[in-house]
Amino acid sequence: MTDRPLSVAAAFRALEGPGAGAVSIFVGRVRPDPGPAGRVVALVYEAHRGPALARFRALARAAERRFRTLRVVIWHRSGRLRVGEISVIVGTACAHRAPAFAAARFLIEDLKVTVPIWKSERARPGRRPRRRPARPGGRSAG
Amino acid sequence: MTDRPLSVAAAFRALEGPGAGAVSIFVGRVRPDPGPAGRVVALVYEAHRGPALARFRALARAAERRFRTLRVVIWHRSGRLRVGEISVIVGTACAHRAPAFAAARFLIEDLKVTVPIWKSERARPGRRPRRRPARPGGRSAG
Amino acid sequence: MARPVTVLLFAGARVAVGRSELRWSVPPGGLAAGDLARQIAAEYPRLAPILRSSRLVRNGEYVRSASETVRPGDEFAIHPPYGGG
Amino acid sequence: MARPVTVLLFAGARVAVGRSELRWSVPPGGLAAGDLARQIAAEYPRLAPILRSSRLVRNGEYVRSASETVRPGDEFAIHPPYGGG
Repeated sequence: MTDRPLSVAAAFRALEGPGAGAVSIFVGRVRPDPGPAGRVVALVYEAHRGPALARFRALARAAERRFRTLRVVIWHRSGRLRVGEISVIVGTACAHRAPAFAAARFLIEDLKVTVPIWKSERARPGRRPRRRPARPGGRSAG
Repeated sequence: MTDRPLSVAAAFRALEGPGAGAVSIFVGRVRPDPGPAGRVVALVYEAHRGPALARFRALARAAERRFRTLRVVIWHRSGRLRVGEISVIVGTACAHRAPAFAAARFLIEDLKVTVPIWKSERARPGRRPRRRPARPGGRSAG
Repeated sequence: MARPVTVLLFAGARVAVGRSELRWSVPPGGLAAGDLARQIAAEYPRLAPILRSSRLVRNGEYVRSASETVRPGDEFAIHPPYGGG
Repeated sequence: MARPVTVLLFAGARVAVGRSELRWSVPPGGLAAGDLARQIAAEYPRLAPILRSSRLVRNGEYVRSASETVRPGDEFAIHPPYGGG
């Protein structure tokens, strides 16, 4: 969990190391979807920080056990993110590509439903902001 | 196809653009696997350039048709690559994460069997080099 | 004097209460987690429907039973369904 | 004088022939792709087993039939199974 912008290049560097023939990185970004309160211009992410970080660590261990990941990145933004900003990066380094893909998919799917993070939308200025925390199918694909 | 080092950051930049809520990037790197001729220290990639590029374009069109990709990257190195160097990057930008993952997986799987690129191993110096072009299950996970 | 419980409210629970954190007094011997949640919802009625789909968390661990005791000084959190990513 | 066919050899085919490119004379009216491949393999016997698992390519397009004509000036390539990635 960080307040600062996430970097794909930094995520890739964090995944480097011997034996990592296959690296899979997934990046979720804020999309300018139309919503009932107007076009989304930002998402605000909040988290229960301690349990969220504990869950990240548990997810990393689960990926290692299930997919033999060599290295894993699970990074999530908190605070207010404008459209186009990166909300989440998950990355996996494995010897082979099939587990690298599977582990990355596992991490992002599990993150969305098991990590105490919530988002609320901020719609186009000029209309009343509308809060929809924890709505499934939110405005970020991540 | 390029002789120059591939950059994950550049691939991500090439995938940016409106509506791309989900980006999936796969990176294949040369692994130092043990082989019958000694530990692999490098791979040499050769390609039939014109048909390879034509096939890349066809793959990009197929991804767009099948997975509604908004943008696609298919980059492959040629020439001699040392262990740890990036041999291939495929990347996809979609509105949602499921097609982004599926399209990236489609691109790398298809690339390996339909694009006229071949690799041969260079083993640890001090032993006779051994050439194993076009062997399935080569020494790069990409 | 007994220390209060720190109650953390997120997302819809935060909106329903109008704050992200409360101090809540509990008896020196503590209070069942389910009773604590009901007490808070009694004071903030908009919280009641959100509680039905939320998980309760005590000191960073999920509450496994509504009868689990929340003690003075504990951190107690209400987690509506998650929406990260 | 008829122009030769440019023959491109990759991977195992390149190793078998010892070169990545050949110039191969064909009659002015051309030669069936299958016959051309057999002629080359007759001169470079180590190529024969590789040809069995290879695809033939004329001017960047897969040869669909061994009887397809390769003409003077064409580019003719032998593609062993691919191994990119």
